[in-house]
Amino acid sequence: MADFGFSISKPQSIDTNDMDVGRLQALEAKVPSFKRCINCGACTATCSAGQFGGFNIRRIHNLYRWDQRKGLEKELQQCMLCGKCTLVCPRGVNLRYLIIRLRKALADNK
Amino acid sequence: MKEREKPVHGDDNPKPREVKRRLKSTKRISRRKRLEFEEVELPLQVAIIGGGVAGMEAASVLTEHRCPVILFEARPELGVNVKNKYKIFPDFSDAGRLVETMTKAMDHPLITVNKDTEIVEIIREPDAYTLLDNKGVPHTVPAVLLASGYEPFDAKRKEELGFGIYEGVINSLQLEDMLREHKVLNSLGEDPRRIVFLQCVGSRDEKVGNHYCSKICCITAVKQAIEVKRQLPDTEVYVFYMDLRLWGQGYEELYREAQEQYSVRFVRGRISEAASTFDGRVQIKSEDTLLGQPLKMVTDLLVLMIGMEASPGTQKLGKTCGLEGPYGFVRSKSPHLEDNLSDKPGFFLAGTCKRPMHIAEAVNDGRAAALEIIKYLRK
Amino acid sequence: MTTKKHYWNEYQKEIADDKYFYERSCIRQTFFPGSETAFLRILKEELGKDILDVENQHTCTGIGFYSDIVPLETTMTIVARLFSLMTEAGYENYVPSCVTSFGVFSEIVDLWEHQPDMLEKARKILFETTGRTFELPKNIAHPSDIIYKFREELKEKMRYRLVNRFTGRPLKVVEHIGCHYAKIFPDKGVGKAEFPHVLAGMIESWGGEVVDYPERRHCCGFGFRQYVVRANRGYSVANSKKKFESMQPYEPDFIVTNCPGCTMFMDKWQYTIAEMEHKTYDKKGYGIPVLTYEEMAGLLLGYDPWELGLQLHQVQSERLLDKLGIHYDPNEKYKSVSGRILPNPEKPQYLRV
Amino acid sequence: MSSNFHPFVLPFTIGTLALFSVLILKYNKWISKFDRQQKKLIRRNLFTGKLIPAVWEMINEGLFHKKVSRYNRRLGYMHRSIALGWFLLISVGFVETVFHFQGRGHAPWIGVFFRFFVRDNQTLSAWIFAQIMDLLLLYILSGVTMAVFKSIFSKTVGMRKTTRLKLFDTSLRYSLWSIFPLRLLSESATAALADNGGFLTQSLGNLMGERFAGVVELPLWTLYSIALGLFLCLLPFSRFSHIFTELMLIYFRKMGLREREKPTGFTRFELSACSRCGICIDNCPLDSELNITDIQPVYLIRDIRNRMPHRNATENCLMCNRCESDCPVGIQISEIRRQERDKKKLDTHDNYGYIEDVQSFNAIGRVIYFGGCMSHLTPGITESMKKIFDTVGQKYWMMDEERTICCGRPLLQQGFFNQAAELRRKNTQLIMESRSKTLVTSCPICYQSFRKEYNLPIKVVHHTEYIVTMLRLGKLRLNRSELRLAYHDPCELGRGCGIYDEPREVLSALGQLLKLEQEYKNSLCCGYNLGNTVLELDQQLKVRDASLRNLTDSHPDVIATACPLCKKAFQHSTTQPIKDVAELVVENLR
Repeated sequence: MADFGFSISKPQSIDTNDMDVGRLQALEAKVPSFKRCINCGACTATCSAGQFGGFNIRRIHNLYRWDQRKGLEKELQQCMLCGKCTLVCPRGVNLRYLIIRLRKALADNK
Repeated sequence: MKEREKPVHGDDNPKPREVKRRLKSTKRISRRKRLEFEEVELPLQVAIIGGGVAGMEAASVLTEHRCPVILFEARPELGVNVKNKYKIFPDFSDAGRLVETMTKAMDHPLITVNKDTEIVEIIREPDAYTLLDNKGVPHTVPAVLLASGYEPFDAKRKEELGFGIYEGVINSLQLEDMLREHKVLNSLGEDPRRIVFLQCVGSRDEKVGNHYCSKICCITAVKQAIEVKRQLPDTEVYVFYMDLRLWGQGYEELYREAQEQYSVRFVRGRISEAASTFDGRVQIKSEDTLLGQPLKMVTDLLVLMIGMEASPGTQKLGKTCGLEGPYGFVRSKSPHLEDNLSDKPGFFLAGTCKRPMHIAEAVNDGRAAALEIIKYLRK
Repeated sequence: MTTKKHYWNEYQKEIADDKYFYERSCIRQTFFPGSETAFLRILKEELGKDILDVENQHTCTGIGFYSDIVPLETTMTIVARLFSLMTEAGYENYVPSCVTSFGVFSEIVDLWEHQPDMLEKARKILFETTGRTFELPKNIAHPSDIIYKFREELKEKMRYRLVNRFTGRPLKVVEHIGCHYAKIFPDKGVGKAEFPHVLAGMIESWGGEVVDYPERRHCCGFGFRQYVVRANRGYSVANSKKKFESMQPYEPDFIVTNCPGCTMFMDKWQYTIAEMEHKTYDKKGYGIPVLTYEEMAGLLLGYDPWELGLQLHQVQSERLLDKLGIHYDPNEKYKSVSGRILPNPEKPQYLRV
Repeated sequence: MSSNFHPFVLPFTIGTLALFSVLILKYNKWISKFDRQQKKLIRRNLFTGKLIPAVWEMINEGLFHKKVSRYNRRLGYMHRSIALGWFLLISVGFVETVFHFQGRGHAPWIGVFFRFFVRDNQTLSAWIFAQIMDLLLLYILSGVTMAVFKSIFSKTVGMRKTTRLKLFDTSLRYSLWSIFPLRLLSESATAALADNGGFLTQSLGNLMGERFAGVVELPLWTLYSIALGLFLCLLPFSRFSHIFTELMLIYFRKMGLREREKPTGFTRFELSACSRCGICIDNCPLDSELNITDIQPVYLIRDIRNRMPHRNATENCLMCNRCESDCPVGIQISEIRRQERDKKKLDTHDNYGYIEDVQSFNAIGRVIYFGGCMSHLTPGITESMKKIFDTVGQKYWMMDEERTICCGRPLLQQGFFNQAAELRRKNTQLIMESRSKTLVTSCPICYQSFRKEYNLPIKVVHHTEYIVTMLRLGKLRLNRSELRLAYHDPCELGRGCGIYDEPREVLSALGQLLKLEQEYKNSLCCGYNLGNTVLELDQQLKVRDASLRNLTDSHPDVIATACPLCKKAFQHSTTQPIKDVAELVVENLR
C-alpha cells in the first residue's frame, strides 16, 4: 500500500445501523428490569469499584445498549459484585445479574 | 366500608324526610342557626373529612349554596400541610396568609368545625352515611367528602442519605422553617457555604415502593434554591435531579431565573450516599451522568426533597371504604369526568387523598367536588 | 416527498440572459481544463451567447481566504481588480467558474453593500496600486446557473439522454452542490441551501434520476484546512467516505458536481480509500465516476469524451459511456494536443481502471 | 423339603453380590478423588477415637433417623420403621438361623428365606422367633404403608410438599414397597403348609388354606426374591444408595472432611447421601413465597447426580441456608451449589489492579473496624459503632471508611473463585500490615468471610459479639426499658456463623425481647441476600414481606437486626423503626 502519511479518521458517531439489536434484546430477556433504567447514575455514584476510579457501570451498559462492545469485557472484570448498585437503584434494576449476564454475553460473542 | 343492612334508627328504607328528621336529631346545627337560615335550600348536611385546603374550599363553596357542612380535622389546626410552608411557588406568595384567609371563611354559621377529631369508621346506610369519630360520636349525613390528604415522606427510610443521622441532612419542610425564620444555618450554626438539594426522595423509587412522581418537588426545589440565594447570596446551591419536570405556568421561567440570576447549578445525577466529614459537614456521592463521571461533594446542608405519600387517614379510610387505590391513595370513579366521584353514591373525593397535587390544584379540586355534591343533593 | 421535490420552486434566483464575463477557476484549469472549454463552447456554439474570457485574470484567493491565510483587504483588492477587468471590457454580468470564487464574490459584494466605507477603501487601494477603477456587477451567476437556465434549450440539441442504453431506465445520478454555492447565501442558489435544484434540474430535464441519499447535503470532505494540512487529511477523506457509504446502496451510475473541490476530492479520495482500505463503492471495483456539469452536458451534446478531458479523472468513465451509448476510441484516450500518443499512466493497485 | 438350595434364591443372591461389588467400586473411585487435604485428614484420623462417635452417629442417623424425627415425628417414624425394622429383621433372622443350625454349616441365603427352608421346626424357641419376626415385619409394613400414603397425600406424614420423582426412581420405590408385602404373603403361604408362622403369617396362612397356599407358595417366594434382587441391584444407582453412603459420610465427616471450593470425591459421597426426603423443599422461601419449585437442594442434587444441573437450579437460590439447617444428612448444599456455580471462563485473573496501591495503617493497639460495602448505605450502623468504640475508650481504624475493598464473599457465592481470592489476598495484606489484633465487622457477610474464608491469625468478631463482651466487662452500661423488640436473625450471622445468642443478650439488656414464630435457625431470609442474583426486585420483596410478617406479628415497638442488608430490606417497606443492635445500644446507653 502506498504511504499516504495519514489514515482515514474513524467516525465519532455510533453507527446504529450496524448494530445488532438481537444482542441487546437477548440481554433484556435475561434481565427484564434492565429496560427500566433511567440513567440516574445512583449505581455509579455508590459503586465500590468506581471509588477507585475508572469503572463506570452505567456507561458500560449504555455502550452495550448501542452494541459498542469494544473493551467492555475487560472493563467489567473490575466489578467486585458487592451489590451496592442494585441496592440503591430507584428503578429496581437487577444490576448484579446484569453484570454477570453482560460478562457472559461479551465472553460468548467475541 | 361496613354496609349496614338494618339502619341504626329502625326503618329499613328511610325516606328523605326521615333522613332530614334524623339529621335534626343529631343536632349538629343549632336552633338559632336554623332559624337564621330558614330560606335554606339544601338543609341536608355534608360531612367533610379533612380540613386541608381542599376540604376548606369545598366547605366554602357548599355554604355559598347554603348547604350546612360539618368538617372534621384530625389535627388541632386547619390547613397544616400548607401552613408548614413559607412561601409558595410560583409567585412567592405567603402560604400562611393563604391558609389564614381560608380558615377565616370557616367561621361561618353553616359550618361546624370539629378539630382534633378523627373519623375512625364509616358505615354505609341506605341513602346516608354514618361517621363514627374517635370520641365515639356518630354523625349521619347524606353525603361525605373525603379530603384526608397526604403526608410527607419519611426520609429515614432512605438511610443511606443520612436523614436523622447527620445534622446536616434536612428535609424540604425543615428548610421551609429555616427560610421563614431567616435562619438557614449549617449544623454548627454558621452560614452555609454550600447547599445541595436532592430530588426524588421517596418518589420514583421502587425500593420504597413508590413508583410515582410527586410532581411538586422539582419546582419546590427551584423555589427554595431561589429563596436561599435571596437570603444568602454567597452560598453555592446545587440541585441534583434525575429528571426536571417543570410543567406548570411560570415554572420553566423560574428554573431559568434560578440558573441565570441566582447561579443555581443543576446536576443530572442521583445522590446515593451521604457521610459525615470531620468538620460536621456532609459528603455526598453522585454521578454527573451527562459527563459519565462519579463525583464527591462536601456540603453544609443536604436538603432532601421529600415526596408525598397518602396520609395515614387516607390509607385507613380508603381501605375501610373499599376505595383503596395504588400506593394507599384513594381511587376515584374515573380520572376525567368523574374524578370527584367514588363508586359509592354520595361519597365524594377531593385533593391529595387521590394523588399528589399542588395547592391550586387541590383547591380547585375541592371546589369541583363541592359542585358535584350540590348536584347530587339536588337530585 | 412532494414537499421536498417542490420546495426549490419557492426560490428561483435571478440569472442574466446574455453578455457574461467569465472568470476561470484555478483548480479546474489545472485538473480538468476540458470543462471550462466545454462551457465556453456550449455558450457560444450551442446557445449563441456573448461570453468573454480574458487572459489577464488571476486567482480570487478563495482557498487562502477560507483557510484564514489571506487577509480580507487583500481579497477585497483582488476582487476589485477582477471586477475592474469586467468593467474595462464593458460587461456587467459576472460568471466565476469556481463555486468558491462565487462565494468570495458574493460575500465581498454583500460586505460592500452593508459597509460602503469598505467599498471605498477597496476602490482607493485598487486605484492607488493599479490605477484601475471598477463597477459592481449587475448580476453574479455561477456557470451551473446558466446551464440550468438554458437546460431545456440544450436538451433540444442533445444527441443523448441520461438513460441506460442496456436497460432503458434512467441513469441514477448523485448530484453534489459545492458548499459555497448556497450555504453562505441561501438566496444566491437556485432552490436555496437545503434543496438546491441547480444540478437536479439538469439531471431531471435530461432524462436522469436524482439519487436522494441521506448524506446528500454533507460536505465532500475538501474542507480547505482539513486538506491543506496533511495531518488533517484523515478527516477530509473520512467525510467523503461517509458520503460514499451513504450513496452506495443506491448504486449510482455517476456523480455530478458544480464545484472544483468536490469534483476533485470525491474523485481522488475514491482512489485513496481503495488503496488504504481496499474498498470501492461500485460493485465491480471501478469506483463511481465523478463528472462536472459541463462534462455531463458536453457528453450528452455529443462532444468527444477525450476532448472533454474525462481521462484526467481518477475514476475512469468508459463504463458510463457504454451505458450512455456514446462512442469513443480507446486509442485516442491518451493523445496529446500535438497528436502524439502518450504512454498509459501507472495503474492503481486496487482501484480498477 | 429342608435342602439348602432352591433356584428361586438366585435373584436375591445375585442382587446382593452386585450391590456390594458396585458399592465397593464406587466408593473406591470416589475416595481416590479426594483432594490432598482430605486424604491427609483420613490418613491422620483413620484409626483414632473418632470411630466411636462416628459409629454412634451412624446408629442414631442410619437406624433411628433422629434428625428426621426431630424435624417431624411422623416422617421420622416412617424412615425409622423401614430402616430399623429391616435391619432388625436381618439381624434377628441371622440369629435365628445360627441358633437353628447350632454351628452346622448353612448357606448364606437361608436367613432371608428361613421359613421356606426350615419348615419342620416346632420348638418353643422357633415359635418365639417366629413371633418376633412377625412383629418386626408388621413394624416395617406400617412404615411402608405410610410411605405409600405419603406419595399420595404428602400431608399424612406432616409435609407440605413431597419430592417429585423420575420414572427410574418410581419403579425402584415400587420394588422396595413390594418386598415386605411379598415376604408377608410368601411366609404366610409356607405357614399354611408347614405351620411354622408367627401370629401374623400363621393367621394369614390359615386364611389362605392349604390348597391355595400349595399353588402360590413357590411363585410368591420367587417374586419376593426377585423384588429383593431387583432392589439390591438397582440400589447403588438410585437415591436408596443413601442407606449405605450416609454411613460412610458420617464417618468421613467425623474425620474432619468438608466440602472444598471445587467438587471432590467427598462431594460425590454427599450427593449420594441425599435420601430426597424433601425437608429442604418445605424450608425454602422461594418455594413458599414465589412458587419456584425446581431449584431446591433435593432437585439440584438429583440433577447433579444425573450430571445435568440446569442453570436456574444452581443460580436461583438465596443461599439463606434454611434448607441446610434442617437437612437430616447435613449435606453442605450451599457449598455444593457454589461449586456448580463455577463461572469458569468468566472467573478471570488480575482484575483488580486498582486496589494495589491502597495503603495499610499502623493500628497497633487499635481494633480494625470493617463496616463492609453495604454499611456505607446504613450510616446509622457505622456511626453507632464509632460511638460505641468512643464510649468504651477503644481506639479503632475504620479500614473501609473512604473506599471499600469488598471482602470477596459475594463473588465467591457466585462462583468467581479466583476473583474472590484476589480481594482476600489484598485485604489480608492490609490487615496483617496494620498489626492489629482484632477485627470487628458490622456486615455478617464480611464476618463469615473473614472467619471462614480468610484464615486470619487475629480475632474476628461481629459487632454484636464485641458489644456483648463490652457489656460483660461493664464497659458499656445500658438502660433497660419496656421496649418491645423483635429480633431478626440474619442468615449469614445466625445459620452462617451460629451467632444467635449474642444479639439476644444485648437486646435483653435494653428491652423486652419477643418470641417469634420463626427464629434462630428457622429465621426467614429478608430477601436481599446477596447469594441470589437472579431474583427480580418484586420477587425479593415478596420474600421480604413474609419475613416481615413474622416479625410484626407480635407487634414490636422496634424491629432489631444485625445486618445492613436486612435492615435496608425492612426499612424499604415500612415506616416502623428498624434498628441495628448497635443503634439500639447507643440509644439506650446509660
